[in-house]
Amino acid sequence: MTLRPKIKIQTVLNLVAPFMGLILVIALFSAMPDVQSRFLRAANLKSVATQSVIVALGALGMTLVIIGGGIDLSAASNIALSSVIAAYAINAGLPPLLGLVLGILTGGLIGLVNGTLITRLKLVPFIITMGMMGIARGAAKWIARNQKIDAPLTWINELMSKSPHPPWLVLAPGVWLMIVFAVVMAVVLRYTVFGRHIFAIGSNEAAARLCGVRTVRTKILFYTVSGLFLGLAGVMEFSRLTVGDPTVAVGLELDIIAAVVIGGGSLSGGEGSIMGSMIGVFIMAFLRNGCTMMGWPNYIQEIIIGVIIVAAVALDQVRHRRTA
Amino acid sequence: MTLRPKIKIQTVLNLVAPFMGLILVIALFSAMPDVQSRFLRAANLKSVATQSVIVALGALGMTLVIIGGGIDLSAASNIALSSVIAAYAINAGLPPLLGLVLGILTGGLIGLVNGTLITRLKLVPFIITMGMMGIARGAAKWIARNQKIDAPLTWINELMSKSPHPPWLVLAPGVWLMIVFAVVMAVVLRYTVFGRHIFAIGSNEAAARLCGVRTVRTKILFYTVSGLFLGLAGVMEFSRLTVGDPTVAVGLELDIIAAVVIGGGSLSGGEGSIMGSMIGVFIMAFLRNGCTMMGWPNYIQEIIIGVIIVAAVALDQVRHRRTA
Amino acid sequence: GGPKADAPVPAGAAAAGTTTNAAGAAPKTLTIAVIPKGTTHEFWKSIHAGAVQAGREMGVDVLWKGPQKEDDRAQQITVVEDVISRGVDGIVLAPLDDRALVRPVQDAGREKIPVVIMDSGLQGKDYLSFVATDNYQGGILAARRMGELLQGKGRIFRIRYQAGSASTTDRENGFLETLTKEFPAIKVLIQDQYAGATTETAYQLAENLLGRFPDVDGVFCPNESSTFGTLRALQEARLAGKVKFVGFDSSPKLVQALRDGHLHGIVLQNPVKMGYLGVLQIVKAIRGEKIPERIDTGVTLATLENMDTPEIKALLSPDLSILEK
Amino acid sequence: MTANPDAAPVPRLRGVEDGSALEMRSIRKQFGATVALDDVDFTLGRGEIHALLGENGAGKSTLVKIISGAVRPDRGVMRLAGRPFHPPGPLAGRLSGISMIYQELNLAPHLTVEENVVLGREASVGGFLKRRGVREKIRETLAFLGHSEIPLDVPTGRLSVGTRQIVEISRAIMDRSSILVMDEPTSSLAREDTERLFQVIRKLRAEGVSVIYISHFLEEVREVADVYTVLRDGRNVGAGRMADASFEEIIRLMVGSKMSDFFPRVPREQGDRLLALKALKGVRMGGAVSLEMRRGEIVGLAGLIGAGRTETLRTVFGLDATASGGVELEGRAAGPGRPWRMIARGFGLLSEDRQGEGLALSRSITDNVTLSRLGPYRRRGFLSLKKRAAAAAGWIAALNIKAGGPQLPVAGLSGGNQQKVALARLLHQDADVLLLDEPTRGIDVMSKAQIYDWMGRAAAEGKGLLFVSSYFPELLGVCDRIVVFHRGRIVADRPAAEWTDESLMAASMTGKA
Ligand SMILES: Nc1ncnc2c1ncn2[C@@H]1O[C@H](COP(=O)(O)OP(=O)(O)OP(=O)(O)O)[C@@H](O)[C@H]1O
Ligand SMILES: Nc1ncnc2c1ncn2[C@@H]1O[C@H](COP(=O)(O)OP(=O)(O)OP(=O)(O)O)[C@@H](O)[C@H]1O
Ligand SMILES: [Mg+2]
Ligand SMILES: [Mg+2]
Repeated sequence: MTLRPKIKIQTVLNLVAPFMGLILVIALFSAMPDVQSRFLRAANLKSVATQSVIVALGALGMTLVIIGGGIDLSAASNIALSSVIAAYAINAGLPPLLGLVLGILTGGLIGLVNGTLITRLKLVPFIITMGMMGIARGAAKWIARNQKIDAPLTWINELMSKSPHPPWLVLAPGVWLMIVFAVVMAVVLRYTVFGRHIFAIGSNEAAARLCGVRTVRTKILFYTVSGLFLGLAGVMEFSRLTVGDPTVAVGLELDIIAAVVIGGGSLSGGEGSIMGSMIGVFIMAFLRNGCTMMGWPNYIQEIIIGVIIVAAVALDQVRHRRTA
Repeated sequence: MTLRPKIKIQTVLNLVAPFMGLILVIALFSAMPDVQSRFLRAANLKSVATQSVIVALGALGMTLVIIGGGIDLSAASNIALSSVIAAYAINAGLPPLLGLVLGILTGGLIGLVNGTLITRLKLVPFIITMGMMGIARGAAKWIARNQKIDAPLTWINELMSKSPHPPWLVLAPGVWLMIVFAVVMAVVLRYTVFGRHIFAIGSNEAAARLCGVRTVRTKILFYTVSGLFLGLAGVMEFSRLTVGDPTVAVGLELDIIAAVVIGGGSLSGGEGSIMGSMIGVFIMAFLRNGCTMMGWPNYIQEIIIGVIIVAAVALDQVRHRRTA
Repeated sequence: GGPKADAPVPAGAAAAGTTTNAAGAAPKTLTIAVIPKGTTHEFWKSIHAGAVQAGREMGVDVLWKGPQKEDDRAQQITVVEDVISRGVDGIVLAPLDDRALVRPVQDAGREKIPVVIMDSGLQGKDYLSFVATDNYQGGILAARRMGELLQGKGRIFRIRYQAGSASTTDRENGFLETLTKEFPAIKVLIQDQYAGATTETAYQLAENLLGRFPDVDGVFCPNESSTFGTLRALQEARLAGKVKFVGFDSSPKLVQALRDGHLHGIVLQNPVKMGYLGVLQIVKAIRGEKIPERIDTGVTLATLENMDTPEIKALLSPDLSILEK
Repeated sequence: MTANPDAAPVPRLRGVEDGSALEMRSIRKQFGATVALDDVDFTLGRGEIHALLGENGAGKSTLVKIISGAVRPDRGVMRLAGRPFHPPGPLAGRLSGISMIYQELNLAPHLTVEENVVLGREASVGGFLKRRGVREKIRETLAFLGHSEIPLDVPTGRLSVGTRQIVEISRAIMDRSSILVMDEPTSSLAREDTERLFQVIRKLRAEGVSVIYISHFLEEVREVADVYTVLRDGRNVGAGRMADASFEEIIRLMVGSKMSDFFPRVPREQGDRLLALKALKGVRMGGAVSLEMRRGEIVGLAGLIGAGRTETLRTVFGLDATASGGVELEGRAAGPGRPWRMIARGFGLLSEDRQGEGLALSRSITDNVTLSRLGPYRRRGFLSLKKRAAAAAGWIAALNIKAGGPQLPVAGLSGGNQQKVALARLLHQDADVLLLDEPTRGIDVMSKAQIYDWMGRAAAEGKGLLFVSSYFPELLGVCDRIVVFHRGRIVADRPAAEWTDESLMAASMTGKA
């Protein structure tokens, strides 16, 4: 008798819970008299969506890596190097499409190297990718000769434009790419053997190996896929800035990791979801956007974001403990 | 017959192995014609020792945390906040000693909060300390009003002076502090119940708990001790800079973690040593020093350090696998 | 400082000592360390070019080495210490902090290594000469340009660079103080938001600010990265050209924006000259010549109208080809 | 209290006249929707050995975890030596004189044997460790258990499962507590070690220690226990004196029905030679092993702890590297290769270490059961989650796994039920050559019979089974042939009918057939 209504509330809670943090953040700023009227306007939402693309693409890959029990600290350097390579190629006169492909492949290559070293040298991903963080950043600066690379404007730079070319697109092509890839990766994680194997490896690698999962190959594969997404993120960064900047995105790896963890990814592996990570990305993006619109000083913003990260994960934990 | 000599070489290798990376780095630069004569001079060694103090103090605490299966991403922000607090106190006219104590206590307080949140909310240390990273950095900027704090010069600023006041000290007082605390912490880790329990918690927390180890208390304690060391590092940073700078040490947490891991600390807990971490600190310090003396561009330096991090850990891994 | 460090090394004495040494030993080329605040901004590339140029002309080696992390005070101290350890003949330093770098510079004095300061000031008198732009003056130029563009009224943003950066803070202050004094009818909507170190962070900041105040009339930015980030945000929001925009420092994209009318004024320093004069001064001092204590390298305003004059052109697109070899 | 006699006073029972050592009244514990214990009463007399019996998932481990303080009950009262007792955590339990061997291995792998044995009870002076005398005591205890060969300075992570269990037993008996709780302490011990353990337990009883003993080996229980309590579905369904009860009665109490044949025999014929190990030697193995197996044959591998059976299976399956020799499948060289390749060739392995490498504990039962064969649920590259869950539900029913549903994580299951999930995974994989390492570890009597039945049927289908067990009766009951390992080598190989419990024991210990 007394249990009935409780269970119903529980069900509703469970449905809403993953979005709770996001809803809270949006509600918070929508209630602020200063920005109320502008916060939820289409133009601002478009801005936030476009700003999220780079972190979101990174988070798609990072979700795989984290579910698989790994981590990638070289993510931000990878983005920088890929954007420099794309700019370099286009600046050297190659067709834009080739620049785009080269940028993505650069990212994939770094992922491949990460995965190969992690599996072959049997070193913890933290260290390998931390080393790679310096290597890729150094390489980016080297190739760009410590400068921004000024590539001529091409259609690539339209990918992140908030006023896209065929106006019926409404959102920037980059935003559409992000949505499409999020759906694709969500399906891959849930409905393919590759996806199930990533979960198994992250949960207990020894068990996965014993059950016939090709752990080495799967790990190399997911690091590579993650790298390709970072490469794409790099190209998007180039598209947005119109220059290849080797100093871009410093520290962004922590934002990407935070997004995945806020979205329920577990750093000990075996848990996480694309949906969750995307929510994490948008929580952070709306927070930044809202704080800036409010004109709050940056230090307040830093403090608030720190608090929200802890709170979001704590909330998620409480929910899990209840359902468990 | 054929085994004899092998075993002897093995024994020698095992004795030297922990120092291998360090020896390699020093040998490398001592062989460079450009800096050969100056690299191993007392003056340069003094420089390197002084430059290492801050990272070393941080690494002492981080070693405990990492052995205990945790991680502290807020380390660098903690250093910044502590240095700002010390500068603030001294600037406000408090006696320097009080400023020093306040700085250290600030660090300890952050550690205490980290430890309490991690054990009470049962959240992964990565997230709590990542949140704290933003919070402490924001607080530092807030307190310093987004500026550096120009405190009057006191004896505190002599702590990191390469020409120490009673000249018979030879090394800066900060260097002596570092040495003394390294010895103390090595003893604590090896010969006390507290140290033993840190290893047990990092190795298998559930087992430690079931065996009656007060896991919550021990964890809070080692996070606090680590925080105190970071506080001291912050005061040393203030001593070195002579100003309290809220933007100092950005990204230094990765250097500290890298030092511990290069020194054999395992991010999954249960492994690590003070000796190893100190070696890790000096490998990084000599690398930076050597690269700068050589006048190599920063990107080359970044790449080299990345490669060395991976190589040092790989070397250690190979050694472990052989002895295992 | 130590017992003897309080007495600054007299310029003549230091220089004379070094020269004697150099003369006494086999004829060895001098090595001058030039230490910028960072290595990746266009501004520092130009300083580098100027320094290399001077090095060529004077026949000295230039050791170019900045802190590994841009704008990190502690790392810059380390770099100064390390080049002292290496035993260079002179140091040209752009200090990241007017106070924190005092002690390393004193250390150099103790090792009889002369120091020239460039770009930003340093407390005390432990150096021979100070070669820099008057940053505050730069802010004044920008404010006057803004006032002129807006005809004395309107609503603007003052975007700041990074907390604790002295030269940009001077520019920001020069701008705001002049504006409030000379153009009281201009309302500054936002004056305390920091763009951060990279273009991307500046871009996001500007985008979010424009989201709230799409009808702003003018924007001021105090350095290249914040100017470029803001420019991208304005272009994206289709506000470039409509919003009056005054920035700082040059890069090819900013020159293009000036030409396109997206940017209405760039305050230019003369970094090539700064690097050149820095090295020139120190070599002169080592060779025993007397050098001035303060050299102002000047600020100039570039606009669409004057951008094709040879002087401005040289400042807008400095010749960096010397670095290629 | 060997380690530190002053730090933690243990309440001695001698003063309490005629009181029970421990009383539990109306204990209830619920995990989510699962009611693990429901209104359980339990009384432990002073100086008695009390067997706690029940099916997998009956609530035995939960009950003893409540005693030790590892789990807190939702409701109910406890009295220890007459005084109210509500331990807030395992430390309180240990300080009150309760020591416990948990069902799942409970060692810190990076710590040495010595460090693990004294963990949580380190002797100290002013915070500094006191080591003098401690090592001798540990050596004595190990020698007493017949394992003086275990080195004190080796990290326990490098020891085999059986050795680790000995270390845990040493830890528990070194405490000299007033109550000693053992949750399946012998699940990976050989007969010989079990005997020694019993001697120790009896000696402790003589000193007034009360022992709670959980085991699925009923003969063992009968041999050592004075009284018993049976749990079924979280309720106390009966208790009594061991001497007064028969097997049948106890089993009836446990499962609520009568038990049929314990070693069901499925008629089967032996076919062609299926598997041959050709002087196979792994990098960690003591010696080379040669062995043959036919289709339809169940070959038992007997031996003591560390005899090298586990390592042989792991080497065949490619989990450990091969030093020399090879494996032939139906006369053709088949490995060794990496596990995925061996699986493709029709091999399957069940690990003795279910938590370490048998199961992905944080994943669902479905994920675990289907992990090694996802093919059937894949259509055009995509998995049908519905079909997969249905298959898992089928296995839950077939092996009588007590679980809330196939979507729940394995971590929440009882030890025996986890073992069943691991077994279900192997059966679902449908391998030709099954390498079973202690497959019935922690599984209750009824389910064991069922698993033997499965094994028999697999053999009847023409598969071959290598069956490692430290429980000789099941080897004798199920196998066609039994080989005995001693120090890494096979020392005897005979049809099962020619072996007896005694001769197996003798061969295992002496290495002489
Ligand atoms: N992971 C390991 N690392 C190092 N040595 C091991 C490891 N596993 C087992 N050993 C050692 O190898 C020897 C053989 O152990 P193995 O596990 O094969 O024996 P077993 O017959 O299966 O007995 P049980 O598993 O019951 O202990 C033992 O001495 C054991 O200590
Ligand atoms: N941590 C937990 N979370 C959820 N359910 C649990 C947990 N621990 C135990 N259970 C449930 O409680 C019930 C009793 O489990 P318990 O481990 O006490 O059984 P057991 O009698 O020890 O069985 P076994 O003989 O298999 O070890 C089982 O249904 C189990 O699924
Ligand atoms: Mg159990
Ligand atoms: Mg075994």
